[in-house]
Amino acid sequence: MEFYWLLGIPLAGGVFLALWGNRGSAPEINAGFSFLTLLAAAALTARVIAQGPMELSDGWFFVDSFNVFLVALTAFVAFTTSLFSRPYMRIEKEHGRLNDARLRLYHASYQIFIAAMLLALTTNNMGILWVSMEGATLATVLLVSLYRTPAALEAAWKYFILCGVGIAQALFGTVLLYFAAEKVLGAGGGALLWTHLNAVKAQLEPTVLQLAFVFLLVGYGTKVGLAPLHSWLPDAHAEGPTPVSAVLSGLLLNVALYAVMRSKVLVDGALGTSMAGNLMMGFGLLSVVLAAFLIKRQTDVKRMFAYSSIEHMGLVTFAFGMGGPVASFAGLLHMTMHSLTKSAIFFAVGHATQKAGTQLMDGIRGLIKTNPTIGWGLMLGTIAILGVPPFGVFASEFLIITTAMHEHAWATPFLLIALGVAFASVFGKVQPMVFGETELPQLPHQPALAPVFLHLALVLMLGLFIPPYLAEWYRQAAHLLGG
Amino acid sequence: MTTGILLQIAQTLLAILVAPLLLGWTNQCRAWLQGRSAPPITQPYRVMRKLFHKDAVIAHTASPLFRFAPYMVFACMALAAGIVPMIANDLPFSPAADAIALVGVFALARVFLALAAMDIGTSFGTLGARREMMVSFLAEPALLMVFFTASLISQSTQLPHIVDTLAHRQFAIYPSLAFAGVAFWMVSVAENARIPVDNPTTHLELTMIHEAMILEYSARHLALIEWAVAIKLFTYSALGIALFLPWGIAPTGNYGALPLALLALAVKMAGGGFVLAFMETISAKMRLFRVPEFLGTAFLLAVLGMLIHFLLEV
Amino acid sequence: MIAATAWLLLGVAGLILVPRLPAISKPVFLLGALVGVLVGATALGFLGAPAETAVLVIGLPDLPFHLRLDNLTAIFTLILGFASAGISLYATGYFHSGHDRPSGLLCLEYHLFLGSMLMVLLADDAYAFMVAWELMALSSYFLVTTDHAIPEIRRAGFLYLLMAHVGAVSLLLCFGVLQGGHGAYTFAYMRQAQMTPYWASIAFLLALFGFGAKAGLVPVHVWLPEAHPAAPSPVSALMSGIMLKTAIYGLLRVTFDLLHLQISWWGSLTLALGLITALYGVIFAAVQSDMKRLLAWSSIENIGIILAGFGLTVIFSADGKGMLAALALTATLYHAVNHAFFKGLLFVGTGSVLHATGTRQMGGLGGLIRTMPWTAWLTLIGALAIAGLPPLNGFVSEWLLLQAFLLTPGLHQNYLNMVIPVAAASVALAAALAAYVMVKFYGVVFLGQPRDPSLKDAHEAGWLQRLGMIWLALGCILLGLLPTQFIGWMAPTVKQLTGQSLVNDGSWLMLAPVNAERASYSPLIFLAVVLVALALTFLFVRKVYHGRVRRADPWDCGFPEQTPRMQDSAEGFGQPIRQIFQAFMRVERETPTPFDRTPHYHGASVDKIWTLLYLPIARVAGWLSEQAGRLQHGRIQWYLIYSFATLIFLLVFTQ
Amino acid sequence: MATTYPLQIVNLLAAILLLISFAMLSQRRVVGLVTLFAWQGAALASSTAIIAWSTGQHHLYYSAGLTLLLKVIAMPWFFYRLVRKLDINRDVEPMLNNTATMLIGIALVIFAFNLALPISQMAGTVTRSTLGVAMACVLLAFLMMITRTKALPQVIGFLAMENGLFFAATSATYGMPLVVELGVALDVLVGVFVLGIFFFQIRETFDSLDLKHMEKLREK
Repeated sequence: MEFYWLLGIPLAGGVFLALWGNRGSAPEINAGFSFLTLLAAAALTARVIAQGPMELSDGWFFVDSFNVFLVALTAFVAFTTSLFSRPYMRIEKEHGRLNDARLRLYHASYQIFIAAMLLALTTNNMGILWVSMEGATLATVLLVSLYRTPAALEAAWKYFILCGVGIAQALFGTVLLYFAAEKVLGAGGGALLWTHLNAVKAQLEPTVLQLAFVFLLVGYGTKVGLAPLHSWLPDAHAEGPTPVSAVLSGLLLNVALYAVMRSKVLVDGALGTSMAGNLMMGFGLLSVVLAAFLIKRQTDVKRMFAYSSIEHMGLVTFAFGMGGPVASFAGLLHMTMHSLTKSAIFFAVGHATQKAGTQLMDGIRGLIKTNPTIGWGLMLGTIAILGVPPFGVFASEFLIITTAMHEHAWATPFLLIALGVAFASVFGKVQPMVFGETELPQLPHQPALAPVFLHLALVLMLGLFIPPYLAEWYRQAAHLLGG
Repeated sequence: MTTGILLQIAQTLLAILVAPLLLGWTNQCRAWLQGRSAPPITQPYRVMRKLFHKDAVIAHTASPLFRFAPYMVFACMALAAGIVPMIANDLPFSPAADAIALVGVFALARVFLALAAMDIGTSFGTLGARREMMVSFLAEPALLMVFFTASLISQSTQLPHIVDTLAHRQFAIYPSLAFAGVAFWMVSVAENARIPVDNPTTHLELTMIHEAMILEYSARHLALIEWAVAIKLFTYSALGIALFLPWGIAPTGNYGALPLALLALAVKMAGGGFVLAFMETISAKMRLFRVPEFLGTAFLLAVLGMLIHFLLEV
Repeated sequence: MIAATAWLLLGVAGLILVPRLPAISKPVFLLGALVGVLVGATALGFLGAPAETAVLVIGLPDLPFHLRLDNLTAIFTLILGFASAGISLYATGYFHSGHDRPSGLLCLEYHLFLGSMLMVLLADDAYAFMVAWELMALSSYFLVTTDHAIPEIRRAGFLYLLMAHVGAVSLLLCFGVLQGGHGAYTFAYMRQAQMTPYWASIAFLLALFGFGAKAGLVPVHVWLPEAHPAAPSPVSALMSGIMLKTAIYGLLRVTFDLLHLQISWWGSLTLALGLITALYGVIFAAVQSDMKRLLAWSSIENIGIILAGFGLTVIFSADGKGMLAALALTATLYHAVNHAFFKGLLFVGTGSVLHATGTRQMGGLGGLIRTMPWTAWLTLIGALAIAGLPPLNGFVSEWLLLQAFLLTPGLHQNYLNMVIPVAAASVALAAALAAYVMVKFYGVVFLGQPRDPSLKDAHEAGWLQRLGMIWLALGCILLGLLPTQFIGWMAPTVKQLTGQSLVNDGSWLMLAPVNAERASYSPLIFLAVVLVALALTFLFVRKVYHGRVRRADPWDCGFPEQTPRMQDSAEGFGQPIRQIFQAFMRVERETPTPFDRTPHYHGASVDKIWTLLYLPIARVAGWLSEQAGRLQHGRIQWYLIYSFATLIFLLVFTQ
Repeated sequence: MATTYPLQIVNLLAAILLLISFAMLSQRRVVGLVTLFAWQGAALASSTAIIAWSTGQHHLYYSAGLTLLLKVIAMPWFFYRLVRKLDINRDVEPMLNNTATMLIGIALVIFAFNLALPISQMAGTVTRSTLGVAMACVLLAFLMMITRTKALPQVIGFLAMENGLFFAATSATYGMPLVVELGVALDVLVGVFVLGIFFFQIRETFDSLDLKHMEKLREK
């Protein structure tokens, strides 16, 4: 039952807000729906903890340890983001950048976007997975272009076309998958159900699956933001409203990677080689290195953190590519940490840019003087995302790098260089924003920083202590993903 | 043991008391060589007595450090004189401070003198301190390297053991010691503020090193410093003798050899003083920034001596 | 562990309470000092006992934090406890106001820093170690940037954290090698792992780089002279005196404990790097005009000497000469302990000066011995100790190290025999230069006449600060006078690492490593003789003659308009060194013209490594980033081509 | 191998699809492009219907109907309106000249056929050889998107790609499960709707649908 609530609430929220969303309390309604979604997700999670993996609705939906933690994460970040967006969007409105109609669009799309992501995570059908991924893209395109500035439109257009083309490749991959599955499972809906496919993966035709995986990887990889398919990502993150950047970076990328991983499990089973892993390692490494060097050039704070997302997704992809229990575990952990940390950073950045009235980092100075909480939030968030302990990002980087050193020593110099360059670039740019003298004004509304510190506290906790049941999830999921 | 301590005290006192004599002798030799009429050999004693009787004049700005330093320098030199074997090898003090510690003692005295020089806050004092430290930072390691060469030969850093090995064991020719000897000569010239590094009789601000440091001292403080300088020269001479011409120093327990040792020391010292005067007469003082080159050469020679030891003598 | 928690709790308590009750700040720091003494005492009591282990609940799922207290940990904990006690005592009186950071936060960071250092020493698995290690860097980074309104301090902090992080990644890779592919990250497992010399060497090099970056090994030292001066003085003292030692600890831990073999060339490499570091550091210390910068460079020198000793230990150890390795290791550890005390003392001393005068530039100081006698005399002890003068502690460790060098002829490799004399000469040179540096430091800051009239009003440090300095000075003196006792305490540690402990052939009075015939040194007798001679001379002069004194103006050379500004400045004092070692540095100078009404002089000696190594790296990174930027040039068609090309490439590639 | 008439017709339609793809690649006018797109849709719908008829897969009729409705009637009509309303029926300047584009196109077709060859041989459906054609259509549409510098032709390229995919689905596997088909169709519909909004927004902001105005977001 929880499960239907989980999908139904955001969907209903979307419809409700689309119809009645231009009233003043829309932000609160939005947060309320997000909270209900979070409750449903928590209930579902509790049930999965209690009862183990389950199939629902005759196998149309499927919840196991891998996706349930992503569901929980998605619902959680969606909720905190809605809290953050409440004052943020108010201030935007007061600055005259948005009007009621657009806010209605924003709130409705936000809920639908969440619904699409939750559907993508829980569906058992590879085709529906595709459909909901595309749906999530469509829901966010209009969010990216919300400000209707030339830059926002350009970003949204690029986002739409590049992701559309990318995801079309994924559809082709799905067709090929179905093509292979059909011969084993027979035609009809069952042939695209992941659980069925997973059961017979060893019998699937390797040549077809190899081809399918290339298309799926290029397709979903575009959404993950893997270099060189990442070109849409910095634009979309930088030009959209900050809450949207937060959920794009913190959630959508994860969901896309989730799709890749579901495909990889099947392909690995069919091929019995490490082809898929090698491809992912290559993409991951390229993303990490390229993003690190691109970060160095940034002047726009959101764009910089967008590149940082590419870097981290690259790292996760690299970890999943390596495979093995430790690396997969680390990859999952890193996904979680990145979501929490990056969205916290975007929250802090959002208020910082509102204060300064610009996204250019040269214009943001000395946050710690006039608004210590924003300043410390940004500083700690940055430190966390750069992989400094005791924050959790370090825990996963620790596992990834030490494993890489042993299994793929050739890759470590690249990682070393990339992490060094990224650290120097990001930290060198954030430090003057946080420290130093300033003349920035105060914000008209009290900023919502509870989400920032909530996220950071979680990240800090997970860096020092991972609760046993959570660790058990991770372990099961890691086992699922690659032994 | 008791005789050892007595001998130790006697030797130390001897060095302290006789030291100005060597200074007087060197000055006399120099005067002769330069065709001047010489002051009496006891002139340093007379100068010191006069100074002790005078009232000390101290700058308003002087701190206690300034008044403490001369005593400290004197005490250090007395200790140094007690470590180096001069007439006998039987020195109960010497295990307390070996060759490395000896270098440390010299350094301690120098640092105090340099700090005292800076205490008044005139440009001369700091100028002297700076130049003194510049000279010493090259001279000190060179001296250490000289000791190292000798230590490597004798397997010990204790001076009595070194002397014992060099003088009382089977005679051997050590080429490494030749290099060390030259280096030692250069170092001692620098450390004792003699020509060509420094001129003990000048007060020309462009060139003076040691004298610039003690410019503000007067009366008993100056006397103590002058005395310490004399002891330092004496100790260095004794060191040179102990390392390179050790024959004649009485071995442990052999008190009968003492008179002979005393005589040998007197002769060697007199010779050394003459050579010093001679060298000072034939050479001119160097420009200040030639000094690092001069001492750099000494340092290199000392290191070379060690290398040669490894190459030829092991 | 309890102590670490105590420190942490103090910090948190400070964070919460201090903003409300400013009066509470003092007791918190005082308690911190007390905890320090307790930690030190515990470690002291532990020495020689078998290792104790503990496992905490926190950590990674399969890897909770493992802790272990063995002799190596204990000796460094000893340094941490006792040295930090003095510094905390000092800090009690130092931190009240005048910083950009709220004092509650400062209190938290300070104690977090102490706690994380203790955790570094106690950690017994790679994850706990790395967490503590980076926490240490992080908390000290925040302490460094306390006065963040000043751009140089921000720059220093950035450079510091960057280098710390790069070093940490290198350490991470090192542990990656050590873990042996089984995901076994506890040190207990690593100790048993067998490794080929090739991989062991890689691990060692990574460790050397990682720990070297923290210790300030040339050429990865550039952060140190920036960060140490930027921090508040007690923090500089902690960083320089103790934090750098954790890097030495790590290197010892990895090389002698976790790796089961040592290779001779590791030692030669470290020795060479250490000596280069020592000389480089001391030369630059000599030309500095900022007193804390000078001390920071001097820390680089001392770390160089410690690493040289470490290198020698490895050489002896790899050669199977356990006894000599023990000697070299004792010297290394002794110097590490010494440095904690005298550098801590000097840094807090400059802290008092800074507090009283508001400037770090030596050109604006002078004559403070008259207004701040306590600080001046106590700092003198530190200065003499660091200059390696007997009978203080600096001399003991240098003496031991030189003895170790003198014992090298027994080595099997002949080339090492050739190199060692040169190495010994470098150590001697560094020591002599250190004396130069300290005369400059002390003379310019405390002696002479005040270069600025306002210095006449400089106030003496408070009694708590004085107490802190006395504690540290006492450490210097005791370490100098009772070496046999301290070496006895180090013996279990030395035995743990090298298999042998140093035999003292002399009595408690006489330090005689290896055998008494070879070498011996007794600081107590030394001191006694000097004191007796001093007393006798004094009595002699007073009794036989008199003690009359007249005061007068200093001699003005016939030029009556002398001003204090005509004394040697710091630049002037360093000028000979600059002239002699010009090849190593780039000298930037602005000299006034003869007609300048308000003449102004500015001179700086810039580290050439910065322009030779770091700027090119930055340029290469910039160039690469420019190339990467070209990919992202805005046309959607090109982006589509990337996707297309990727697709085609993969399709071809996987066929 | 005996080929039945329906199969021959499907093969013919596949060839027509490919031909239209080439034609679109070289077509310079927007209205022409829309027309070609409509024809492609028509070919697709009829091939789907024939496959449905010959194999008795009833759900394919729905697919065919949807295709007819969406891609032959609704979208072309919408595009025509758009072209008229926004007055953008001008020559489309491609990035690359026609000859070069064609050459690359031919190379792509050969590549796609080669790629599909091993897979086609193991297909269980009667229309297996059309997989290569479908893949070629996808790649050609991709190429078309790359070479066009105006927004509308790019979108048409995107939809042509969708057509290729759809053709792959029907010909190689007799269509995806119905839910998926419906979902895809919904997505396409919403996508086109969003695009329509977009066109107006872009037009409003930039006064043109030329993509060269949209090259501002870049690394300096």
